[in-house]
Amino acid sequence: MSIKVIKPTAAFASLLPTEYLELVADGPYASPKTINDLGTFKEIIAEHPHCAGCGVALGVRLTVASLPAPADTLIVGTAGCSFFGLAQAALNYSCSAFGNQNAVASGLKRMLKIRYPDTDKDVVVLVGDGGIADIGLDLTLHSWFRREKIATIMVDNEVYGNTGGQESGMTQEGQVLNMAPKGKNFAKIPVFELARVSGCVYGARVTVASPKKIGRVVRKAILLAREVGPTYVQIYTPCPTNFKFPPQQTINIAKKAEEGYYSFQEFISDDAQAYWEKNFASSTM
Amino acid sequence: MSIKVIKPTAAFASLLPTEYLELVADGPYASPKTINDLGTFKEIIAEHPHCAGCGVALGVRLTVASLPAPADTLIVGTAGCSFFGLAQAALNYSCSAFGNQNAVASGLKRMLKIRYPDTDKDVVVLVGDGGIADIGLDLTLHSWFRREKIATIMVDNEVYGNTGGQESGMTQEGQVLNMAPKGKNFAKIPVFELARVSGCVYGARVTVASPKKIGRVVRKAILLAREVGPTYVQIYTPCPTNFKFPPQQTINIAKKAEEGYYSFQEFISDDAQAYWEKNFASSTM
Amino acid sequence: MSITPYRVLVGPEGYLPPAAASRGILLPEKGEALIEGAIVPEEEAMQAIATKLLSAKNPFFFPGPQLLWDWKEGVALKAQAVKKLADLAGARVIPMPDYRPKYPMINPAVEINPNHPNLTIWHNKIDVCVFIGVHCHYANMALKIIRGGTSCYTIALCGEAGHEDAMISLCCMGMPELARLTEIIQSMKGEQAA
Amino acid sequence: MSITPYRVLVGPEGYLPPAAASRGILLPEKGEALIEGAIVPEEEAMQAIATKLLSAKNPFFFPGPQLLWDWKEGVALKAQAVKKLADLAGARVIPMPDYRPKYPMINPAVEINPNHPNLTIWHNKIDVCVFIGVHCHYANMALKIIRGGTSCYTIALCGEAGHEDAMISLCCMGMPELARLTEIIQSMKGEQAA
Repeated sequence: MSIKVIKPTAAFASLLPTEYLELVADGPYASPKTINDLGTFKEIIAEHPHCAGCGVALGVRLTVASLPAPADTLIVGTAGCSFFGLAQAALNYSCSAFGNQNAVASGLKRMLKIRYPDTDKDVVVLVGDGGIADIGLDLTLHSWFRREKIATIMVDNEVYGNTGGQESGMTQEGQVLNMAPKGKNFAKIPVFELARVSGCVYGARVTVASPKKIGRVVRKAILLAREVGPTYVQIYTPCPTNFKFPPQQTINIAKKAEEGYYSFQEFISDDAQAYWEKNFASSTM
Repeated sequence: MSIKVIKPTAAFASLLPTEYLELVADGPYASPKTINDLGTFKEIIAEHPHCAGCGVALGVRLTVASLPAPADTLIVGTAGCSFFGLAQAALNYSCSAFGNQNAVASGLKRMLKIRYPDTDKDVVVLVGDGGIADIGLDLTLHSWFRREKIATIMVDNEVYGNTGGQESGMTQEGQVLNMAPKGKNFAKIPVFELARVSGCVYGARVTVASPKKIGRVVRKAILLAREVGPTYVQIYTPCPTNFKFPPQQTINIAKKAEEGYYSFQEFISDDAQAYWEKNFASSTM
Repeated sequence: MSITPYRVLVGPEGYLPPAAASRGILLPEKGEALIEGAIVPEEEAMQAIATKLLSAKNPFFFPGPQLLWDWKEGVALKAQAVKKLADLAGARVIPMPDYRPKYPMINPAVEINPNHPNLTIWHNKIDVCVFIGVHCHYANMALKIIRGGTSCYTIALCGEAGHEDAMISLCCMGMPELARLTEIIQSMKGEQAA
Repeated sequence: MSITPYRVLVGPEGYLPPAAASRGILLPEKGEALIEGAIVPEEEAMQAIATKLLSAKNPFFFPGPQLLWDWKEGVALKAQAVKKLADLAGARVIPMPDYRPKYPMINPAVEINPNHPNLTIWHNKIDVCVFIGVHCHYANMALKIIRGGTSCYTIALCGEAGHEDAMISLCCMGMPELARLTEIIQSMKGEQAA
């Protein structure tokens, strides 16, 4: 996509749905917006079909509001709750077979590099915990081993949400769920540690209780992936439907997790740190 | 299998191939043998269809000579050079679809625990680098996350050997191979580090230049897997055919690697260490 | 061997109608067009389109992203010409701004997408529709769904090779062809008025 | 509907012969047996086995692990009885000690495995063979390979439900049945000698 595309033809402008007209007049495409501007501009994702209080929907909204170059970004997704929001977003979006997302993203990134040698095209994987930690773990890790220049973002609701509540590898040990009545019997998969060991040049672990941190780390992950190497962001996105808490408690649940087992963590390689200091150190972000 | 099985019926004993008669009279089943006794007894694997000087064949021989209880051991393998040797070995052996070995081993281990509640049945995955680090990485890591009580042993020849020499994830960066004429462009996958992060209670990295070390770590890995949790041994097994060195140089190549990038490494969890000290500290191994 | 040729007729043909191409319908060459699966001269198809539009109870144009967004030179002018054509034919317009599967919130009165075109057709009681400026594979998908589930007569004004899955399809539709179709409708309206 | 029943005849039937079960061949009940796919009384099948063995040029017994290894009470005695039977029938013995695919070193003169039974049969020019003490699914596999690629006549002396893929198969083969078969061969030899 290019900024040019985000201009209606005069003959049909008045017929476009309001959603599009607002995006054109007041969206994030033409002028740089950050998460700090949330509420002052038309968001790329305005409506979504998620459950009330959905942490994943919030994680997706915060992530797409943090993209450094939305018009030149391609999101790669896969099956799961994360898909619902992305299908509604006004972004280039490619849905892959369950678990294939990092392999598909690797190919798209390489192809875009050949097709648009002079433009930065950001390829961002944005999927759930099941897609990354369970079904797609091999392909995810291999994209990191190969040093593919893509950012991988996990919206971690610690459950297979839209299929009725099965445990995922990211579910906490002992957690009882609709489809895990005896409780999960092994610990949360340490994907954040795996990212560090497997070649990611930058990693961050955050929760939806800290939108500004999400804004900062998503932008950093994408900008570093552009030039240095693979990056990883893991966002805790609590699920009221399956964990059976009131929808208005999502942020509180996330805040409590952030004070405990889901504390803010970040790592950066020496290369990435040097590149960041040289190019973005003066940035307000 | 039980020791009982390793006794021919009188009526047919004279008709059995020599290979079997020698195993009965002088093999490792009835009395405990270790790698230190190699050369003094009939080995479980006597002939193999590998190339001259094959490091994998040597790695497989050393491993099966190190089994603490061969008659009660089930080896799980997969496609690749490692399969050739195991298909020739006088051991219970199950071949899984490429990459499925740790999932198959998990199921077999659980089933054997139910079927033989009072006997230790060791389930040992013994496969190549392609099976573990590439095709089966997801299933391997997940068996570790789930804390399955199996030992995973990689015979790492750093190449897909029997299909003509494609790079594997374990090939060193820059290595040129028959089917990788431009050289591999990313580093060896850190499976040993992944094992540490992913829940293995014991890990060891060795080469075929150190048979006694192999004997010690394989035995330790299997005994710890019996009671404590998943374990991992990675054995460097150089390939003369694809790396084009003379077959008689295999041990020298491994020795040189051991002095460099393939140094001996070991880790053990606190639990495993405590269990080991309590039960095997007085052992000569 | 003699077989009855497949005809691309108004639906509802059933949940999953076959792709017309798989039943032997061929695309037209330049100067030709398709009417219900048969290749005819372009002029004949234009006459048929004009007749269909002018006799429709509730005709609609569905302009796609290639006409809605001002993405390259010439698009703005073409959009103008199409808008004029629709107005002349007395057709209303519902845009297809992109191809997202926007469930469940799509408003069928203001928007159509290729994943559920039947909703827009049912809700607006559309009996004749015109696809223009929709990318090929999305147009094919939507045309099949419409033929499968609705009784709407589909017309494709295609700038490329044409669409076998529409009941009438032109190909190679540029400014001159748009002008000629407009002229035909204009004159047919004159005759009707006379 | 009338169909010609499938017959389990001596090969070579082709690279991949069908499993006889898939062609409608049923297993015998106790007291019955199979000859070339047809259910017959056990006694009739024993007579046929004796005839086949005594008229063979080069008959072989292939005892499997259940007879070669002394793994439970009674096996040693049964092994003795089978050895006696083979000797009486003038058949030689090649053991199948386990089921490993021992490529490429297997010596077909001293060993047979179910993955390449044809090699042992070709090299030793075996025209009649007897399977006994071989676990079911390995016996089935080997019997199909033999029927597919060789002209060897296969006989299964099965302790369980029998083998549709052998040309003659007994079932429920215990010590009394072994004794009866030995008796039949003994008396048939006496007649031949007389």
